[in-house]
Amino acid sequence: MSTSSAPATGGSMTSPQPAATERRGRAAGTWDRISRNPTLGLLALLLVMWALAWILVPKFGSVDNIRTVLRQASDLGVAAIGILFVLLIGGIDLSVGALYGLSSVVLVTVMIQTGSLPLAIAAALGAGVLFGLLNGVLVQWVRIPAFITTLGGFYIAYALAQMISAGSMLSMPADDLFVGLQTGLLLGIPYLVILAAIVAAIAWVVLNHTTFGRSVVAVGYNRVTAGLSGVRVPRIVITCFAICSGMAALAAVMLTSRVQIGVPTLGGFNATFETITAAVVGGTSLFGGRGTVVGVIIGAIIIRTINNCIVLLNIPSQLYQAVMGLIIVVALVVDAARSRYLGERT
Amino acid sequence: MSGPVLLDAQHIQKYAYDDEGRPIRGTDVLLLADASLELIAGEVHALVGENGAGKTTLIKVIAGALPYEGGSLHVAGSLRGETTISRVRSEGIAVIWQEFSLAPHLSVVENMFLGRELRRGRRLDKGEMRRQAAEAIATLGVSIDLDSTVERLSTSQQQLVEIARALNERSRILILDEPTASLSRFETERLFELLRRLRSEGLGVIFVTHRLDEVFTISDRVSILKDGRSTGTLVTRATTKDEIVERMVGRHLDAVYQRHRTTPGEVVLETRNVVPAGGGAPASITVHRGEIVGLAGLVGAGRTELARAIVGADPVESGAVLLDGMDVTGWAMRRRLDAGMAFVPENRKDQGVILPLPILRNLAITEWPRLGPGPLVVPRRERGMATALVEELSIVARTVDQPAFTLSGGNQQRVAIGKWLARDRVVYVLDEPTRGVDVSARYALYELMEAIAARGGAVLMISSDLPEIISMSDRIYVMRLGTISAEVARVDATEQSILTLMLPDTTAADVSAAVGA
Amino acid sequence: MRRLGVSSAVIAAAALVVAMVPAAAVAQDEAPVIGLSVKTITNDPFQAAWVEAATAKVEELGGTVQLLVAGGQTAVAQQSSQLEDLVTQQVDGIIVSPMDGSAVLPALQKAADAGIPVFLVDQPIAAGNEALYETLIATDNVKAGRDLATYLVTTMNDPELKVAIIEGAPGSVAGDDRLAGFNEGLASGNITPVASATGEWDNAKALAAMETILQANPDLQAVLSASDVMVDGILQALAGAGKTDVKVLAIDGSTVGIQGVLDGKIMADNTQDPMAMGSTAAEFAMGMAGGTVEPGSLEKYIDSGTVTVTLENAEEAMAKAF
Amino acid sequence: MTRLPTDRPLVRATAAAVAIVVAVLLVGQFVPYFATTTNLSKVLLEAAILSVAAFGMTLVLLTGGIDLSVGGVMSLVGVVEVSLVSSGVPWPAAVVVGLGIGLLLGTVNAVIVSRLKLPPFIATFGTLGIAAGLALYIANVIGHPVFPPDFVSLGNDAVLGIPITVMLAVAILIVLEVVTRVTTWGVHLRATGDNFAVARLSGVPVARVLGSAYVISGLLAATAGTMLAARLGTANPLQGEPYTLLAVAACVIGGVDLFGGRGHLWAAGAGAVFLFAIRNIMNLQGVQPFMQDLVIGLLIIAAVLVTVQGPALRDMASDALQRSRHRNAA
Repeated sequence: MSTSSAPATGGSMTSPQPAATERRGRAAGTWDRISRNPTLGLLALLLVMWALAWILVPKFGSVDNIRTVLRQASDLGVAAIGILFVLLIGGIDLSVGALYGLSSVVLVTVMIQTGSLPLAIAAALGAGVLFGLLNGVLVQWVRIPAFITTLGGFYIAYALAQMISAGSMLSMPADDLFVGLQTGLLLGIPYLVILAAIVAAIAWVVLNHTTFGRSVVAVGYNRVTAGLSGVRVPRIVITCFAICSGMAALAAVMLTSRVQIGVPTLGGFNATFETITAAVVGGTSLFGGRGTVVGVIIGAIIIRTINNCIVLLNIPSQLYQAVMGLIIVVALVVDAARSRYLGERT
Repeated sequence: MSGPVLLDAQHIQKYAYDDEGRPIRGTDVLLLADASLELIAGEVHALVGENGAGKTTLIKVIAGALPYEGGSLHVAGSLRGETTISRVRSEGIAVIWQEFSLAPHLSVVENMFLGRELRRGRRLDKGEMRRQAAEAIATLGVSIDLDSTVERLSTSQQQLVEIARALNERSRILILDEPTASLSRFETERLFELLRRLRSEGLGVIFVTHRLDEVFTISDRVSILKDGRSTGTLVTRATTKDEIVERMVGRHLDAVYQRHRTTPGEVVLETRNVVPAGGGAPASITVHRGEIVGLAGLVGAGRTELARAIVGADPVESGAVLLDGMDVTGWAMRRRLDAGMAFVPENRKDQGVILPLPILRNLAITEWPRLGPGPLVVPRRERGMATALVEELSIVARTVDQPAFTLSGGNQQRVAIGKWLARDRVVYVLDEPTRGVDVSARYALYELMEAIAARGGAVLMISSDLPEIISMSDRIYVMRLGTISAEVARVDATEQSILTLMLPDTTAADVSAAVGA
Repeated sequence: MRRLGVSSAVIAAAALVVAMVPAAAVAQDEAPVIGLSVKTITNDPFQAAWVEAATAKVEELGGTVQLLVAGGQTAVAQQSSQLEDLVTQQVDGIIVSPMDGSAVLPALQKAADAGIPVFLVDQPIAAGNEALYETLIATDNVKAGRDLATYLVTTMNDPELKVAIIEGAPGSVAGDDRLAGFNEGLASGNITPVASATGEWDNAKALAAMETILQANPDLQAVLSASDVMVDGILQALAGAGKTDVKVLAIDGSTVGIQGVLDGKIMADNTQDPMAMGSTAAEFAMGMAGGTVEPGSLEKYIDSGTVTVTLENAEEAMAKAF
Repeated sequence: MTRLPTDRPLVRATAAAVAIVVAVLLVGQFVPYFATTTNLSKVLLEAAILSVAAFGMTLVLLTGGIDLSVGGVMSLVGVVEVSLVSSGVPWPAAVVVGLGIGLLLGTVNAVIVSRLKLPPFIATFGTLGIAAGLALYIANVIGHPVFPPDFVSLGNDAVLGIPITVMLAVAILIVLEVVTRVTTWGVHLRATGDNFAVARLSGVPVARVLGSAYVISGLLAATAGTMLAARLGTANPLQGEPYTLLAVAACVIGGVDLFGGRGHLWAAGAGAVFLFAIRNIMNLQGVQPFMQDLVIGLLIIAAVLVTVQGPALRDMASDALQRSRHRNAA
C-alpha cells in the first residue's frame, strides 16, 4: 500500500540498494550449500562411520546387523525427538531417563490389573504426558529453571516408579500384540523401526508445517518477540515439555516391549544423557532454536552404531564409557571445526 | 580549531567478517570500501550515514574490535596494526556503544573498572576505585548509587556510567554510537552540555547520529558515509541539512514531512484511568479511527508502560482499556491482538524481530494460525503473503529466506511493522517506530502510518522526536512523570509548547500557556 | 534476599522433612534392633530375598529391623555412611552385604569400637580384617561361576564350544568374581568365550548386548549370564533371533531362573539360597543380642553352599527359590 | 536480588549459621541421635567432601557453565592413588599425582570449553565418560587394594572434635572466598558469566578466566576424590559418580544462579551440609531409599523456589491477583 501511495519511496529505496544487497549477499554454490547443510553433513558422517565399520569391524556389514542397530536406535530416537522439542525452546529435560522406568512399570501394572494392552499403553503415555505438564508448569509459571525442575523431576519420577513396582521387576502378561511389536517385521523392517519412523515423520510435519512448530522455533530464538507477536509462549513451552515426556514414555513402551517385563530402573540418568547426546550429536543447539528431526534421528543411529561396534570388537566392558565419552568430544570438536571452517555464526 | 590530530583513518577497507572478525573465506563483500575520518583534539566530529552505510563498522575498526584489511589507521601519529580492545583502551580511546557494554549484575563501580581494575599489589584497591568512581560520576553532575547493580539503572544512567568510565580512563578520544537514540530531549541536552565541556578540555569526540539537527547543535565537523565510502567531511557551520542529506542518500528530501490530513472517525481505543503495572498516575486517552495520535514525553515518563498496558503485554494495576467499546482489560495479549490490536515495541532487535529467523517467518508469525487448514501452515500461502509484504514495504533483501540479522535497521523495522499489515488491524500502537532508522526509511514508515490512517485504522505513536511527532500527529498527548500532563491539538503544537509540557519542572501556568487555553 | 532465602530454605525444608518422617522407627524400647545394610533391593531379587528372610527371622524372634538401602551400584559412600548411621543409633547388631569389601572397613571399625557385632552376608570384606565381624555367611561367587561353567563344558563336551558371557555391571565385586569364575571354568576345558559384554545387571542392556553378540556369532551355542536379573533380556534376544537352541546358564536361583529351568528355557541355574543366608545371619544376630550366642564363638566363614540346578533337581529348588 | 560486589559476607554467614543451628536443634527434638556430636561431626565430614567439589562447581556455574565431569574425576583420582600406593608409592606422592590428574582433566575441559567454544554441558559430559571409564578399567586391572592406615585416619579422624577433612574444606573455602573477593579474577569470573560479550569488550581475558574455572574445578574435584578415598580407605571405581549431581544440587540449594554471574561459595558449602543433614536424618528415621530420592528431588525444587524464585513468585501472585480482579470487574 505504501508503494501505491508513494512511488517516491519505492524509488528512493532502490538507490542505495544494489550496493546494500551485494554487500549482504554471499556467493552460495551448490557444494557450498550442501556442505553448509548440517543435516547432510551428519548423514555423510554416519555413512562414513558405517563404511569404516563395514571394513574394520567383523560382522558389522550384514543386513541383519544393520537391522539390529536400527531396532536398538528406535526407542532412543523417539526419546531424542521428544527432547528436541524441549531443547528447541531453549529448555532441557533431565527427567527423561526416570520416565523410562515410571512408564514401564505403569504399563505393566495396568496390564496386569486390566489385561487390556491399549489401556495399559494409554496409561503409560498418559503418565508421561502428565509428568511433562508438571515440568512445564513449574518451568513456565513458577519460573524454576528447567535444569532444576527436571533434575528434581528425575528423582521424583524415579521414586514413583519404585513405589508403584514395590521395587521389583514386574513380568508382563503374555500378549501377542505386544510380543509382535518387538519381533514383527514388515518388508524386513522391524515394527519398532517403522513406529519410530512414523513418529519422526509426524514430528517433522509438526515442526516444519504447523503454527505450533513454527512457534516453537520462534520462542526458542526469542520468546519476548514471539510473545509480543501473539505467540502463546506459556502454552508452547508447557506443550513442549509434555511432548518430551510423552515421547519418553513411548520410548519406554517400545523398550518394555523388547524385554517384555516392567523394570522400575529402566533408563536412568545414563538414558537421560544418552538422549541429550543423541540430540546434540544430531546438531541440536542447547541454546534453543536450532535442531532438526532428521538430525536427531541420525544422532541416535550414530550412538547405537558405536554401541554395536564396541560389542562386536569385544572391547573390555570397563572401557564402554570411556569410548563413548571420547566419541562425544570428538564429534563436538569436528562439528565445531566444520562451522568454524564455514564461518557460520554460532 | 587546529589541535593535534588524535586519529587519522585513511581509505579503510573491511570485508564481511566472521566471529573472529576475519574476512569470511572467499568473500568479496566490502563493508567498508573507502572510509576516511580525521579527528582533531578539541572537536566534536559528527559521523552520519544511512543504516548499513558502515558507520558502526568503521567505529569498530577504530575501537580495535575489528581488524581492517585496507587503508591506514594512525592513532596519535603512530600506525596501528593488529591490536586488542584492552590495548586500544589504553591508547585512550573509549567507545560508548548503542547496546551498552555493562554487566547487569555487577555494581556500578565494578563495571567502571571492569577489565582494568585498580590494584594495590595483587589485591583489588576497592577504596580507591570507589573514590575515583564517585569523583567521575560527580563531574557529570549526577548522582548514581555506586553499589547498585547496573540492571537497576535507567538507560541514560547506564550511558552516564559508561561516559564516567571513559573520563576516569582519561580517554583522549570519546566515540559515541547514536548516544541520543534512547535519550529524552532533556537528557540529550545534558549530554551535549557534557560533550561541550569535554571538547573544551581538549578531548576529541566522534558522534554518530541519525538526527541531523543534532549534528548542527553539537558538532564542529561532520563526515558522511554512504555504502561504505566517505562522501566528504564538511565544516558544520559552513554546510546545510540538505547538503548532508544529499551526500547521505544522493538525492534531495524535504527536511520536514508533509502529511495529507484525514478526518477522524469514532473512538476506537480508550483507556480509563489506567495505571500500568509498576504504578504511575491514572491515564485516560482516546484514539479515533483514521487518526494518528502522538504520545510525547521524556524517556521514563511512562509512555512505554502505558503502551504495553494497552496491548496487554503487562497487566494494569487499575483502570480499564476499551477496544471498540469492549472492556478488554482482563484479556490476555493474544486475545487483544486477535481483536485487532497491533504492537511495535521500542526495542527492535530484542522485541521487534527475531534476528536468526528468515524475513519470511518474521513477517508471517502473526498470521500462521490463518495460513492453512487447521493447525497446518501452507508454505505457499506463507511465502506468498511474505513476498507481497516485502514488495509493499519495499524491504531490501535478496530473498525472503535470508535471516533478519542480515537486514539494515530500517529494513528490520519495516519487518517489525510489516507483520501487522497482512491483515488490517484496528489499532496500531507504535513505540518509537523511527528510532535509529535512516532518513529515507523513516519517510517510508511515515507513509505507512498515513496509509493505515487513510483506511480507517487508528495509530498511537510514541516518539521522542518532536518535529516528527508534531508533523505526524492529529493530536498529541504529553506525558510527564507518569501522568498525562496535557492533550494538545495539532494546530497548537509547537516544539516549544510540547517540550514545556514534557519537562519535569513545568508549572500549571506554563501548561495553560502552552496549550493556549 | 538470597541471604534470607538460604536460611528460610534450610528451616522450611528441615521442617518439611521432620514432618514427613515416620514415627521414629528406632524408639528406645527393649526389643533388640538389628540393622540391615544392603546395596539395593530394587530390581535385585537376590538381595531382596536375604533381606526379606532376615527381616522375617528377626521379627519372629521378637526383634525389630532397621533397614538401610544404599540405592544402587554407585552408592558405595552412601553405604558406609548408612553403616555409621546404624552405629550412631546403637543398634544391637548389624547384618551387611558389603558393596565394596574395602570401602566399608572404616565404618565397620566404628561398629567394632562401639561393640556392635557385625554379620556379613554374601560378600566378604578385604582379607586381614576378620576382627571386624563375627561371621561371613556366603557363597563363593568365583566358585559359583566356575561350577556353572565347568558343568557347561563337561555336559556339552565340545572342544570347539562357542560360548558368550553376559557380565554384571563393571565395578561390582560380585559381577567381577562371577566373571572370573566363568573364565576359570571355561579354561578348564580349554575354551575361551567368543564374546563377553556387560549387561549391567539390566535386562534392556543385556538384550542389546545379546542381540549384537548374535550378529557376530550366529553359530553361538551357549550363554553364561552373571545373574538371573538379565535372563529375560537374553531370552528375548535369542527368541528374536530365532536362536532358541542356544543354551542359557545363569547364577542366582531366583524364581525366574528356576522356572526357566523347569520350562527348559534355561539349561542350568546356580542357586545360592540367599534366604538361608539371611535367616542364619538373623538368628546369630538375635542370639548374640539376647546373650545366647557368645561373641567370637562363630566360624569366621560359613559357606551356605551353591547348587547347580538342572531339570533333575529343579522341583525341590523351586521350593527354595526367591 | 543480591548485590555481589558489596554483600556483607559476615552478615550472610552468620544468618546462615544461625539458621542451621536452629534447624539442628529443631530436628534434634524429633530425631533421636541426630543432635549428638559424633553424628553431627560425621555429617560435616561427609558434607566437607561434597562441598569441596561444590566449590569448584560454583566457580564454573559463576561463569555460566557447568562441570559434569566432577564425579568421574573423583572416581579416577581415587583409583589412581590407590593403585600407586598398592605398588609401593608413598601416599603423599600418590596424592600429588592424583591432584595432577584432576588438573589435567580440568585443563582438557578448559580447552574444549574456552578455546573450542563447545557447550560445557555436553563437553564435560564427554570427559565424565572418559574419566569414569578409565577408573573402571584401572580398577579392573588392580583389584581392590586399600590405603595405609595413616592416610585413612586423615580421612576419618577428628582433632578437638572437628574432623580433619572439615578443617581442610573450611581452609579451602576461606582461601577461595578471599581470592574471589580481593583479586580481579573474582570480578572477571562473575563478569564473564554475567555478560560474556561485555566482559570481552571490556578487555577481560574471558577465555583465560573461563578456562581457569574448569581447571580449578578439576583440581578441587581431585581433592574431593582424595578426601573420599581417604574416608573409605580404598577407591571403588564408582564411588565418585553420584557426586556430580550432588555437587550441582548443593550449589542450587545454596542459591547459586545456574545462568551465571551470581552465587556464593560459602552458600554452596551450606547447601552440601544441608543435603547430607537431610540424608542423615532420613537414614536415622529409616526412610526408604526411593522416598529419600523423592525428598531430595522436592528439596532441590523447593530450595530454588525460596532462594532464587522468591521475588518472581511474588510478582506472579500480584499479576494473578490483578487479572482475577479485572475478570471479576468485567
